Parts: sequence; C-alpha cells; structure tokens
Amino acid sequence: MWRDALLVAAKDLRIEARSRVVLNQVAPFAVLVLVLFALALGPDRGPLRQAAPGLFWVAVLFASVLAVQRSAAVETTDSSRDGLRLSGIDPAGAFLGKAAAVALELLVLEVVVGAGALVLFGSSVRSPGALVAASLAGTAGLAAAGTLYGALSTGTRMRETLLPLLFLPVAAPVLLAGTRAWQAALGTMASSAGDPWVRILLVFAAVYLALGVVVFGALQEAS
Amino acid sequence: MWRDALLVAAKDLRIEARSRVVLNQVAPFAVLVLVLFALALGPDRGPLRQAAPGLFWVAVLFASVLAVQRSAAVETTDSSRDGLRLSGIDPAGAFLGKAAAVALELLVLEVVVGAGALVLFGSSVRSPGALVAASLAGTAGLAAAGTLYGALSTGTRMRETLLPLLFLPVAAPVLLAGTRAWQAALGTMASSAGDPWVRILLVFAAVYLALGVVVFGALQEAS
Amino acid sequence: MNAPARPAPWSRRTTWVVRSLGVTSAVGLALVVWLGLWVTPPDKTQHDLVRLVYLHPPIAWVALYLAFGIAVISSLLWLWPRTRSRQWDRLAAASMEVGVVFTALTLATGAIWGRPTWGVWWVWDARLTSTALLLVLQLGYLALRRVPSSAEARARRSALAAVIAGVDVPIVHFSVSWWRTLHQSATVLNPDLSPTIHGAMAWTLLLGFVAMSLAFAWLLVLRYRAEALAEVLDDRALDEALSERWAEGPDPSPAPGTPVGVGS
Amino acid sequence: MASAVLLRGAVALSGRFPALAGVDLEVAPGEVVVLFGPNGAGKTSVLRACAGLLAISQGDAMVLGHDLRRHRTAVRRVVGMLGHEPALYDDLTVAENVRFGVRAAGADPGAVDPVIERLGLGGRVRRTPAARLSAGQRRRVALAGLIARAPRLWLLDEPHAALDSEARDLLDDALREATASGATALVASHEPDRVLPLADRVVDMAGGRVTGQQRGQRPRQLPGGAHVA
Amino acid sequence: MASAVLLRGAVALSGRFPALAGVDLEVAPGEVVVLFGPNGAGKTSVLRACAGLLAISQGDAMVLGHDLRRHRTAVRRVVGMLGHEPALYDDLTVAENVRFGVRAAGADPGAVDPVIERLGLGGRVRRTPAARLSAGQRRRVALAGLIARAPRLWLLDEPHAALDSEARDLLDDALREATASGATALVASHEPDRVLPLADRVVDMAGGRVTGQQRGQRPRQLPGGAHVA
Ligand code: HEM
Ligand SMILES: Nc1ncnc2c1ncn2[C@@H]1O[C@H](COP(=O)(O)OP(=O)(O)OP(=O)(O)O)[C@@H](O)[C@H]1O
Ligand SMILES: Nc1ncnc2c1ncn2[C@@H]1O[C@H](COP(=O)(O)OP(=O)(O)OP(=O)(O)O)[C@@H](O)[C@H]1O
Ligand SMILES: [Mg+2]
Ligand SMILES: [Mg+2]
Repeated sequence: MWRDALLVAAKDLRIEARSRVVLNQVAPFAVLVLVLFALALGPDRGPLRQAAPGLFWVAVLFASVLAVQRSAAVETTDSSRDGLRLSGIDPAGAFLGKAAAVALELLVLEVVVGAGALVLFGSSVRSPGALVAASLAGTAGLAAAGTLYGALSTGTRMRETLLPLLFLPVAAPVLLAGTRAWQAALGTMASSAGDPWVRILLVFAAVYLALGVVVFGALQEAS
Repeated sequence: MWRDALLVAAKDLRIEARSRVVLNQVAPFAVLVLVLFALALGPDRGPLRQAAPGLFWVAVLFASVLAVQRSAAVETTDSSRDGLRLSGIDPAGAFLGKAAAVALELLVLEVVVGAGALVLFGSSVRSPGALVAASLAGTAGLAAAGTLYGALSTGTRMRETLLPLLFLPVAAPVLLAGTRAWQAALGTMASSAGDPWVRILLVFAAVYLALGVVVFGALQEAS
Repeated sequence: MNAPARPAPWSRRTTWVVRSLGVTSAVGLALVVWLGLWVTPPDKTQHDLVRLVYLHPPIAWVALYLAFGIAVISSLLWLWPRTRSRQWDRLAAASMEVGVVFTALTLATGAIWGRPTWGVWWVWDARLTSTALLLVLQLGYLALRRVPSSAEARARRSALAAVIAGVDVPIVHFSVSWWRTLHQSATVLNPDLSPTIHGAMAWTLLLGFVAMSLAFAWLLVLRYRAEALAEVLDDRALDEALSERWAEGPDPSPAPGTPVGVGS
Repeated sequence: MASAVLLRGAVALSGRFPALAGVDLEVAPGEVVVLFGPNGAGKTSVLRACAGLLAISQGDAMVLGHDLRRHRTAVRRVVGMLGHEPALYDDLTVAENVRFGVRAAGADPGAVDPVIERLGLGGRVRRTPAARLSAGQRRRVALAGLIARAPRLWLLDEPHAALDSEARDLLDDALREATASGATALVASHEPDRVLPLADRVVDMAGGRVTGQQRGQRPRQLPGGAHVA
Repeated sequence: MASAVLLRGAVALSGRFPALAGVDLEVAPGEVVVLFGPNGAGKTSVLRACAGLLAISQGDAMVLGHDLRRHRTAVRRVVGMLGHEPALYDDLTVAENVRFGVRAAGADPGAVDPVIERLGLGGRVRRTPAARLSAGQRRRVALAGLIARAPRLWLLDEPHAALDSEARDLLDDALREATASGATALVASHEPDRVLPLADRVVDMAGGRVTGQQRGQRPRQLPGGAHVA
C-alpha cells in the first residue's frame, strides 16, 4: 500500500512539475477569488479585514475543487482512462498517493493565497502556530475528501459540474472550522478559542482519510 | 451565420435537455455557493444582507464558469474534438449559437439563484424592472465572454483550470456592475443610480458579442 | 448476488397494511390540524403562529433523522457484501427522494414561520444552515443517481456517495452549532418555545410526530414499490433486449449454456 | 489445470443494454484464442469484462482462478490489456509511462530499457510526452508496457491496428514468446490473415454471444495434446 | 485544372517538433493517393494539415484552390476527414450526429436516412448515443457523415482499422463512387493489400517528408494520363 502510494504520488507530482497546472493556474485563480470577493463586498476596509479568514478559506475551497479536478483529469482524459485500474495498483495506495499529491499542491497554494489575503486585507497574525496547524489539518481533509469525490465523479463524463456539487457541501465544515480557527489566530474574533476548531479539522481529515482507504477500491469500480 | 447559430444552439440545448447537467448540477451548485459564503462571512445578518447583491453575482459568475466548461466539454471530450471545426460551420455562427445556449441556461439558473439570494439574505426588491434588465445584460455578457474563453482554453488539455483563471478576471466588470445595479434595485445602497451600471453591462455584452463574432474563427485555430 | 428479485403483486394483506398506513397517517395529520387549529390554545407571544409547532418540528425530524438515516443505513447494507441486495439500493433511493421533499418542506415551513416571528424568511442559525446544506447534499445524491449508467454501477456509486456524505452530517451538525454558539452575540431570538408546553399541546405535538412519521413511511413504501416495479420493467426490458441482441447474430452452433472451449 | 478464462452465461450491461448476452467461453492456459465477429458483436466487451473493467451481472466468470465478480483487483494484477485506445498518461514521456506501469505491477524495472529499444521507441521518441505521439507510437508504448509487465493473460483488442509492418511483426513475436512461456491470450481482430497464424482457436461472436468456433493455424501443439478441437 | 492538393516544402510544428519537415506533395483532382510509411512518419500530420487542423508554418499549401495558410474555414467546407478517432458528440444519437454534420455542411438532410441504413446503423444502433457505440460502429457513423456530406476531398486516416469486413467493403465502395464522380482522396494506411487496389498512386513518407512514390493498382486511368509518375 505505502509503496503504491509513493509511486502514485510521485507520478502525480511529476506531472504537476511538468505541466505546472496547479502552480501557474490554480494558485492565481485562488488569489483572483480573493480579489473578486473584495470587489463583491465593496471597497470598505473594515468589513474586508473582518472577512479575511473566511475569504481565504473560500478561495482555498474553490482552488481545491480545481486541484482535485485536475488530479482526476490526469487519470481520465482521453487516453489514460482505466489506466490506474488496469495497473493493478492497490486501491488504498492509489487513494493515499493521489490525496498526498493534492495536499502538497494545496499547501503550496495556501502559502500564496494566505500571503495574498494578509496583504490584501491588511490583517496581522497573532499566533502563527495556530494558523499553520489549522491550515495543515484543513488541507489534509480537503485533499482526502476531494480525492474521494474526484474518483466518484470520474466515471460519469460530467466531472466538471458534478464534482463541485458533491464535494463542496461536504467540505463546508472545513470552511467553517478553518475560518474560525484563523479568526482566532488572527485575533479578528473576540473569543480566541481556536483549538476546538482545529480539532474539528483533524477529525474531518481523519474520518475522510480512513474512509478513503476503505472505500476507494469500491469507488474505482463504480463507473 | 444565423442558420449555423441556430443549428449549434439547438444541438447544445438538446444535449442539455438530455443530460440535464446545468439544471441538476450547476443550479444547486450556485445555491450552494450562496450558503458557503454565508458560512464564510459569519452568521450576522446585517453584513450578509448588505452583501446579497454581490453574493448573487459571485454565485452566478462561478456557475457560469461551470456552464461554459460544460459547453466546451461537449465540443472536446474524447471523441468530438475537432468536430465543430471540421463541420465547416461558420465560426461566427458557432460562437453565437454556443453563447445563446449558455445564456439561456444561465437565465434559468439565475431565477433559482436570485430567488435563493432574496430569501436567504432577506432582501426586498425595490425596482424589479432594473433587476431584470441588469440580469439580462449581465448574462449576455457572461455568456459571450465565457464562450470566447471556453474556445480559447479548449485546445489546452487543461480546460478545468485554465478557463476560470482566464475568464474570471475578464468578467470582473460584470460582477462589479451587476452588484451595483442590483444594490440600486434592492435599495441596499444609498445612491439609487443603477442606470449607469446597467449601461456598463450592456456595453460589456455588446463588446464581447461583437468580439466573438469577429475573432471566434481565429480562436478555434489557436489550438 | 443480484438475482432478479421480482416483487409479485402485493398480497391482499400487504395491500391492506399499506392502505391502512396511508389512511392512518392521513387521519393522524387531519387530527393534528384539527387539534392544532381549534383545540389547542394560542401562545401568549406568538399567538396563532405557534400552531406551526405541530407541523414544522415533526417534518424536520423526519427529514433529518428518519429519511437521511434510513438512506445511509441501507446504503451501508448494500455495500456490505453479505447483505448486498437490490432492495437496499431501492430503499436508499426511495428514502432520499421522499427525504428531499421533507427537507424542502422543513425549509418552507420554517421560512413561513420565520417571516412573522423574526421578520425575515431566513437567518443564519445553526439548524437552518445545516438544513440547507443537507438539502444540497440530497440534491447532489439525486443528481448522481440520474447520471446514466448500469444499475449495478449506479447502486454502487450512490451508496458510496450516501455514506461519504453521511459521515459528514454529524461533523456539519457540530461545527455549525459551534459556529453559532461560539459566536459573540446571538442576534437572533432563538426559537425556544416556552418550556411550559403541556396538556393538549404536548399530546398534539406527539401525535404530530407519529402521524408525520407514518406519512413518511407510507410515502416511502410507495416510492420503494415504484422503484421495484421500475426494476421489474427493467428486467422485462432486459429479457427483450437479450432476445433482440441474440437476433443480431446467428444461433450458436453448440447449444448455449455449454462453454465453448477446449475440446468442444 | 483450471481454465485461464471461463465464462458461463455471462451477461454484462452497458447502460441498460446487454453488451454481453450470455457468453460461454473457455480458454485453456497457454492457448491463443482469437475473437472474430461483426462490429458491435461484443468482442471488446468480452475483453473488458475479463480485465475487470466491465461488470458481469449474470453468469459465472473466472479468470486465472479468480472470480471476476468478486476479486477484480486480484484479476487486474495478472492481466494485461491493450485496448482500442491505449491507456497512457499524456504528460509523462514514453519512458516514464512504461516505467510507471512496470513499477505499479511490481515487475522488474530493469526490463524497461531493453523493451523500449526493442519497440523502436528509443532516442527522441523516448523523451516525447505521450500526448504528442502518433497513433502507432502510442500503441507501441502500450505494447512495451505489456511486454515489460509480462502478464499471465494478454487481452489484445485489434492489436495490429495503427501499427506499421515492422511493429506488427514485433507484436507477433512478443505474443509468441509470451505464450510459449505459458501465458494465455485473447485477441479481438478484424484481420484474419494476420491473426490466424497466431491462433490456436478462433471463436466467432455475434449479438453478444459466441456463435461458433474453428481451429486456428498456430503450429505448436498444446500441452494437453487433445485441446485443439 | 489546378491540383486538388499542393504542398511545397510544407513544415508543420507540433509543439516545437517538426511533424512535417518539408513535404512536397501534389494530388490531381479525382486522384486517389495512399500514404505509406512507418509509425511517426507524418501521415496523420499531412492529413490534419490538409484539413486545416494543423497549422503550416513554412512552405506553400493549397487545397482545392484555397490557400491553407489563409482560408482554413473555406477549406473545411469542402474537405471531409475520417480521423484515427472519429469526431462525434457523445450525448447525441447516431442519427442526430449524422444529421448535425450534414446540416452543418449545408448538405441535403434527405441523404441522412439512406446513408444510415446503408452503413448498417439502422434499428437500435440508430438511437444509441455515440458514447455507447463500439469502435467499429463509431467509425461507421463518421463514415456515414462523410458520405452524406460528399466532400470534394476525402482525408482518410487508416480508414479500415476497426471496421469489419462488411464495413470495409462499404468503405471501398463509397470511396470508389465518390472518386468516380470527381472527388479526390488522400488515404493513410498500414494495410497495402487493402488499399493498393484503390490507389492511383502510393506515396512513401518517412521522417516528416515524402521519400518516394509508386503506381497504385486502381484500374481507371486519370484524366491527365501523365499524372501517375
Ligand atoms: C427556514 C427556517 C427553518 C428551518 C430550516 C428549520 C429547521 C429545523 C430543524 C432541522 C429542526 C429539527 C431540529 C432537531 O430536531 O435537531 C427544527 C425544529 C424546530 N424548529 Fe425549526 N426551522 C426553521 C424555522 C423555525 C422557526 C421560524 C421556528 C419558530 C419560531 C422554529 C421552531 C422550531 C421548533 C420549536 C423545533 C422543535 C424543537 C427543537 O428541536 O428544538 N423553526 N427546525
Ligand atoms: N446503452 C446502449 N444502448 C444500445 N446499445 C449499446 C449500449 N451500450 C452498448 N451497446 C452496444 O453494445 C455493443 C458493444 O459491443 P463491443 O464494443 O463489445 O463490440 P465489438 O465487437 O468490440 O465491436 P467492434 O468490432 O466495432 O470493436 C455495440 O453493439 C453497442 O452498440
Ligand atoms: N512535441 C513533440 N516532440 C517530439 N516529437 C513529436 C512532437 N510532436 C509530434 N512529434 C512526432 O511527430 C510525429 C507525428 O507523426 P504522425 O502522427 O503524423 O505520424 P503517422 O505517420 O500518422 O504515424 P502512425 O502510423 O503511427 O499513425 C511522431 O513521430 C511524433 O513522435
Ligand atoms: Mg471493439
Ligand atoms: Mg497516424
């Protein structure tokens, strides 16, 4: 399982290193989402600073949809359809490998977006440790759940539209808990109790990682 | 040109009627975006009501990315790649047809999202006429610009990620003007001058429709 | 595994049971309406609005626990190889379909209630938000079901989707309620009804829960039956399709059933 | 020894349509069986079912001792398929594609380079991303992967299509070698001249069923002697 | 009369690689020219260039009197291509696909039904969405579209691949009819036995260039007589 996971993760990261899709397209997209929100919410600085943590996580959420879509597209566009299944790789390994690759890509992306959010909205960080912890836990959860849904919507020829519809509501707790944890870490919220939120993020990640290891094989068959 | 446009629009709408992707998947997705924003922006009512017009347009914007993606996917998944180009259809006609189909789908979707936004954020409509005018003009613009970028990102094997990146910044004026026009129509803004914003939307639509008619042929070659 | 399960026409007794289920729930609901509108007293602060209490919570209960719970559990039963059977897929689908109606009704009755109580149709309260998310989850499930594919693939895919979404529901529930409670000010008056609920009101409410659950059960049976009948039609269509398919070629030279193989 | 492939009354649905409408087919270990039949007969569907890519909804199906209806992952480890459209990662080079396939199957990565050379994929082609290859080159890559993995059951769907005459010979040689060392092969084809010399047996399909069979022209005798009808 | 196809020193890039590295090729109207050559020689690239799908970056290129480097849309109206992978809309049925193609080309929609029957795509297949078809059926659909559109230049990329013997004959007939009534054809193939009888001329390609040519075996004499080298 671990060997297969490594193999798959290495392959996905190599494809990313070569095509730079996440770095060159998804990351700017995420920053763009921030800017669009700033536009939609109007020019006042106060509300924007308040909203910074939420906007960061919304941007990450949408970016993760794209990253997962890309990760699933690698397995299914045109010719590689069925490739992973035919390769005889252990499904649990395939799941962990793909999720790990997505998580790594998302982390890089979050550095960019996070920096963007802090600069754009002029927030200052009170406890960077909490910030990082929340981001790590949230990312793991997003990558795990996203990879699951990526596989689920893969066989349907409607990946582009089905994936966000299925994945985003499930990821809502990450948005919520991530936002709260960041608010606590940035001190934009009165109460500073970020810990329970990080715990929610951890539970989310653990649940979906475990679920993925168990059901990914069945998921791959469902097409 | 017009004959070709009709032919293409009829084809795309028939595919939608058969697969129901926009209705069953993109429309709920758009409503979901509204809910996610509420999660990100916190439970307080005041700011949310203020933000309603902006959130409506953000939701429409994201939904239009999906609708355009779907519209482009129809031309390029697997087998139909090159189909439209080889068919000998007039590019201007192809552009108008595809844009018209997307616009129609978006309009249906906006009714759903609009109703959702009004209920969820508790806004009341002051001048429904202005609301409708802004939506129509905005939709035409989004469909036209989206179809252009759909064709542009089609040849790249990275449609999922490239399209949002290219399309969203271009659509930012629609977001801005649409938001302002809706604010005026809903009375959430002090000044009630929605008209100039509607005019911006009209100009945007006209520009991109004209541009599409002229450059779509060249765009199709760019892959 | 998936041996064609063909529901025979309902026996007399089944028909009778189902019919009386329908009648009972209808009578129960009628009773609730009567008790709610005419027998129970109006509330001090909410006046006649309080009467929605006999409908809205029972509907919400059905949508949240009964419908979704049944859908997730029967999906698990489908996934578990020992218990795998088309019935569980049917039940999950039926439950989710009826459930989405109840969730929509929860939102509708709640919104109607909220309008006079809070002055708005909607507030970002924990329960409301998680109900809205639940609706989207259910719509996603149904959209997934509508993707054309073979029965087996559809069953597997939707069972997995139900489970993956199902484990999320508690997480959503907790995070959303913390979202509210950990937030500084509850700007919204929470719909805590006075704890002095008693007498006729309590009984009416209880009856509301029972009647609504029965109504759900009745609708569930009907939807399940419809799914089962559709499968019978599918099976018949399959038989027809099989013979049509055979007609595309000549008859096999060794009689069908004997594996054409080495030595034959 | 048990059959390499055993289908009995196998029905497989594509959507609601019975792509396989009761297939009865037995293939002995080491045998090369060719599937013939008109377009839409169900040849590809048989191969996909044997690879565990198409679910069998009725009937029995065993591949190399594994029940296809239960242990598809196990089946995939010992089976290799060359489909109509070969399964490659567009962004990986030829060498990377072959290497990934070999590693994934747990086979010896040392086999990769010789096989790439053997199939004429060295030099520039080796470093070309799969998306840029010509149709024939893509199939060569897939074939290279197959040879390097050395599966016990080869499923070949019109293997000669798109290959030039040189590559066709390479394919035939590879198949002969593999089956000589005990592998089994199931080959769908529309080119009798090309595949008959390779075949122990020819099975005709039509309407989602097997409708008849003839002897092939492969010279070698099967281990059991009596196997060839 | 001017040539149907005229490439002179044509270079075409795929990425940075010269898939065509100076192709010189002239095809007379009504002529059937077959392209031979090893995998990766550039046959598909020539066909795609002639269909206006691959941009020519150097050299001259004329198709049916239109400059390929300028008027690609005009070229596409008179050219029909059957590629490695036929261009169909997955969600549309067979009949809808053919009808869309015919309408788009401004041809007579009355031709759709007879052509569908002729290619054995009637009955159930007619109502099947293209995504569900077998490989050979997909090519039949694409071929039906081509016949119904009756283009003046036929570009066929390994047209016999995936077709069963019945469909191969149908294809040959269609091609013979079309060229008899004045259409030109450029055919890439790896099956000499199959295409030589159809060909006026055989052109060998390798390394992105034309390396030689021979006479074909098509019985009819060309109008110009002297065209066959
Ligand atoms: C769109 C608006 C609303 C939605 C979506 C909604 C949703 C729900 C849900 C899901 C429940 C079940 C909770 C549980 O059992 O855990 C519930 C229960 C209840 N709701 Fe609502 N509700 C809405 C509006 C209202 C309003 C306006 C009132 C009264 C002013 C109200 C009063 C109640 C009461 C009394 C209960 C049952 C008692 C309880 O569980 O606390 N709801 N609602
Ligand atoms: N949903 C569907 N509706 C109707 N027909 C279907 C459906 N799905 C599959 N089919 C039919 O099932 C058959 C699948 O055949 P398959 O691909 O196995 O054929 P094949 O023998 O490989 O043909 P070819 O020689 O063309 O490759 C085709 O006839 C196809 O039309
Ligand atoms: N970016 C690139 N880098 C390297 N080589 C490339 C690139 N793009 C295309 N090629 C090469 O260009 C050639 C394209 O050939 P083409 O597809 O025209 O071949 P063909 O004659 O049709 O071959 P086949 O018989 O296999 O179909 C291939 O050799 C391919 O490897
Ligand atoms: Mg086939
Ligand atoms: Mg080629």
